[in-house]
Amino acid sequence: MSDIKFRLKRQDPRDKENPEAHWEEYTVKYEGENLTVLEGLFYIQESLDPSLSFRYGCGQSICGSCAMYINGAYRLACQTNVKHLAADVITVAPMPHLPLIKDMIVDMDDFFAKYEQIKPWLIRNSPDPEKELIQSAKDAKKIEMPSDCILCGSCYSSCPSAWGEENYLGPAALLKAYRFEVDTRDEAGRERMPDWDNERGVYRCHTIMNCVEACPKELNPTEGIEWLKRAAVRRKVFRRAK
Amino acid sequence: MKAEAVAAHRGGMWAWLFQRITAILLIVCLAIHLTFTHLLNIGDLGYDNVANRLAHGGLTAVDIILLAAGIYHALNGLRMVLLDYWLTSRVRALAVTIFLWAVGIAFLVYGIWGLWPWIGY
Amino acid sequence: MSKKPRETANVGAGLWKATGMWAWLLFRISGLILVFYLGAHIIVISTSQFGVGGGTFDNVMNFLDHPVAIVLDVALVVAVLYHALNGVRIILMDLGVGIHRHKVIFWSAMAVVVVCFVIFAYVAFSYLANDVGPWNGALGVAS
Amino acid sequence: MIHHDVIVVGGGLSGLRAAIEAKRAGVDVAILSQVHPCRSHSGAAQGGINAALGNHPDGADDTWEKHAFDTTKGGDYLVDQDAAIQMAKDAIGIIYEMDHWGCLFSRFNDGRIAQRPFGGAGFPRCCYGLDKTGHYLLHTLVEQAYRLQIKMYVEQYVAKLIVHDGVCQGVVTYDMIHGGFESFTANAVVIATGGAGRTYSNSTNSIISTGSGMFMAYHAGVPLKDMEFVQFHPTGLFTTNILMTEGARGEGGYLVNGLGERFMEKYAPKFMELAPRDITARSIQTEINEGRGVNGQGYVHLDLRHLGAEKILERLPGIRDLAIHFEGVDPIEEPIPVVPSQHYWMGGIDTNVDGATPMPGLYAAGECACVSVHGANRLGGNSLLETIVFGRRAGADVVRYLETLTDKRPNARTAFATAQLMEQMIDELGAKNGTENVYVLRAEMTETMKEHYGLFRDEATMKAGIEKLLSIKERVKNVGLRWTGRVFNVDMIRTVEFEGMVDLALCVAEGALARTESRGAHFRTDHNTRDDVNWLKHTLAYYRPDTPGPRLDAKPVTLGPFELQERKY
Repeated sequence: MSDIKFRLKRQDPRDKENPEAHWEEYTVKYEGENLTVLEGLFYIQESLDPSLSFRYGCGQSICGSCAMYINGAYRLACQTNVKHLAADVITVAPMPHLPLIKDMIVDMDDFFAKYEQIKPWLIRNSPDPEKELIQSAKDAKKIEMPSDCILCGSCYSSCPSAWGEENYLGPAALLKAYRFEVDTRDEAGRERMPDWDNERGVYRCHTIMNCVEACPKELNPTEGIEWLKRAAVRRKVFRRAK
Repeated sequence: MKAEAVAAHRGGMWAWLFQRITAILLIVCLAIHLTFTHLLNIGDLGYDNVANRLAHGGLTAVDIILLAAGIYHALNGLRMVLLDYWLTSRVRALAVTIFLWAVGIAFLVYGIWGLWPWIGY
Repeated sequence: MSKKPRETANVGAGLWKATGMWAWLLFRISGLILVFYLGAHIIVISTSQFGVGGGTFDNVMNFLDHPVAIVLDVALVVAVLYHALNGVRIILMDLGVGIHRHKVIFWSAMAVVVVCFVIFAYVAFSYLANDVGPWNGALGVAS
Repeated sequence: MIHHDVIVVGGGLSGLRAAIEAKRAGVDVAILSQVHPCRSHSGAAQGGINAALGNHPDGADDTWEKHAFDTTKGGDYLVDQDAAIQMAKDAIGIIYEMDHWGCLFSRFNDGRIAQRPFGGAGFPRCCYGLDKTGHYLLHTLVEQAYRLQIKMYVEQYVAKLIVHDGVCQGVVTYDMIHGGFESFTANAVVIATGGAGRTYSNSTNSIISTGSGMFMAYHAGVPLKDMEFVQFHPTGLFTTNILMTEGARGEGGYLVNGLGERFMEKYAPKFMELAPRDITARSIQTEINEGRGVNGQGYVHLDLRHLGAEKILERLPGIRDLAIHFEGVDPIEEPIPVVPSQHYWMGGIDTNVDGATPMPGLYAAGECACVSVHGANRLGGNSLLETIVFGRRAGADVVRYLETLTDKRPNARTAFATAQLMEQMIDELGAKNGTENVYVLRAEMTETMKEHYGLFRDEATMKAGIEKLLSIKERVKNVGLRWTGRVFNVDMIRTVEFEGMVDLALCVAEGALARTESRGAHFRTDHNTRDDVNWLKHTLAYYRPDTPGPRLDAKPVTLGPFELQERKY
């Protein structure tokens, strides 16, 4: 194996001399079989350009820090092996459609504000039992998919509904709402509902499915959002509890 | 994002649900409408011809449902597009919604008026 | 929370290779076309109120028999069929059907679009060629 | 300058739990973290969390006493038994509480929380959520933190403690988003920054697990306890050292050497693959060293194929994904190549059972602290438990501490001066024309730790290791800052934290050299038995600003109801 070219989108809006976005190329040492994009970025930061900024966390695709736009797709840099990209040049850009802070760092404040907006916690009204709450294995299975979300923001960045409308809650927050509404232990009833049963909530989703394409954990936010829409009908039209 | 802006927008389920209901009505009624107007009678569209066809009360009903459902579906669809791009404030969204309802009702009345010569033929 | 300037340099990036993205975009465009068509259609129909014995209406209808209008009609049929069948796909997803197989359903819906379109185009173009429809008067409706 | 009553440094499980406990008592508490709390390394934990619920049919008569005993025995009796008992007692309530907060747990058919067997435990008592238990627990606590509206300052790299008259009064942080240093004053500080796994090159830990909290406290004069005990997980992926959970063996996975033998029957005939981690890891390393690795290479196989696709997909989907993404191996079809990898830091900041350190106002909880419940070797499933149990206890004790304080106004001048000091240090680093590359030194250090302080240690290699570490420590002085921009300066963080990492490495090295016995994870080929007469005691390491290595001291182990016996599995 020989060296490999990385093409990085660089921008420091607060740099007075060069605030504009520009592309820079680096040659990264690529000797062994395996090189992840994150390792490549570390190589650049350590050996070629110390001014490169990017987020990193676990390096094992569970923390959700390093979601980037790599070779035309949303990917976790740590999880992406360059050999699987089958490309001569690795193009890395920050996640598009989000406010930029520097280089690969995007502003996630809105993302988390929206996450907070849907009351992402279990709401219970009845007193807790002494032991665990009984939940069937089948019901526990229902919350597995939405619980696996790592809040990397790929879906939020990829959603055309969120591009045009800054107040749309976005797939990740709505998936979180689904995670709790579908949980048999949750007793929110109508308490959480106004936050997602809302023109800025589930009804802004047009089942474009970009979030499903983008999700590096291969989750399906749309499935959750559609469930919520049906839940709204069940509750408001048929007066059901869940 | 402004939390208040999100909180200010309540509801939306009925609009969404009616969009689906009208969609289904449209598919059924449109299939009937197109079959009778364009497949079975192509080339013969004329005042008397239409009048003959609409003498079957069922087809008149289909056309009126089509008109009402079509207007709702179209204008609500338009509203969806607008909401995606610039109706961020609740006041603006409400104003546009009311305006579109007015336009829709006007078109419905106008459309029925347009069909009237045949209904009373 | 203050409104932050959105990055502009990257707009346009996204998942333009994704099926669902194109499906939605075409859905939206066809929808907007149909909104304007609906308005135009209502206005055309309302000409029944003008002229003696529907004269204006017949004139308009004759004018719309022009080949260009018929080609436009066929294009309109494409928009209607696409919008309708993609709409069916969306309603299926709303019902929880095929969320994990939305692409298969999309292409199946597109197959139905093609079949329906072929029927319509055949009728329309044979009318253009022969000035007569294949099933003219088939149901005994007076001509 | 920003003031909060309590500042929690680190947003992992223990930090969040401490903050939640304090907030519930009505205290003004803030979390400072280098990453958003949901990105903490706690989320990478896979296997599960121990509690003697007795839900498993084979473990119906399990009790917290047995849990405490297993913990003590697993820790080779270097465990403070009062702490182990406390943890085992609290465990049961902790699990129910997490369940009531909505954490996802896998379930038995009757709807109760499922439990699986885990290494070194006499009963199946490990509660789990698939193989992503840490992720589910972490997100549950993040959610609770949002519910209680705990103030979170994210992407704040905490660089230094503010100490006034021997009392901890806050921290100075590097604000990565806005650039620049900020001082946060507080009446109490809880350090919960996790382990220092990244001082080893073969670590399963997050890249952010650099032990920053540990060396921050160490530099402020707080002793570090039992630093020589570093756990190696038996099964990390061969190329990337990413963790393959012990749950894989708990579900019935085999360890197979190059000859196709289940070699664990030689080393732990009764427990087989589910022997404690130190024993399993050494067994694997012995196989590899004696040339019985797969294909003569330095790894053995973790074979899950006989479990069947259905069980793997249902119980272990996460490690399957990891194996596919990072090793290119699908466990359903192929065995996974694994090697022992640095995993956990038994030692840490010296605290009592309530998380209090010897310094007033300073608390520590989680992996960065050493209570010590893990002694010389931690049992799988006890780390998640420790973080939550002692996070909660620290949070509660902080509240009690605040009530005893008469003067609740931290000294603003000291806070300001400490921030100034950091600014100055960065300016000096930036002005310096560095002749050494910090990343070259880092690679040398992590490699030294792996080679010289790994599974098998002996005097000669350890002495050579100390020589290397001392020379690295000397060369750190010639390191400069290559980029002086202030916004999200990754280079600055990685440069500044390096010297502290070397100090931690030296604590490990000196402690290991001094301890002339083999106990738990610390195994010496030249002293291969346990020496309870001379070494049944904790090591304390104190920072000496003028000398490179630490000053070592000892502290007695708290014994209790469990008699010392030989460890056999």
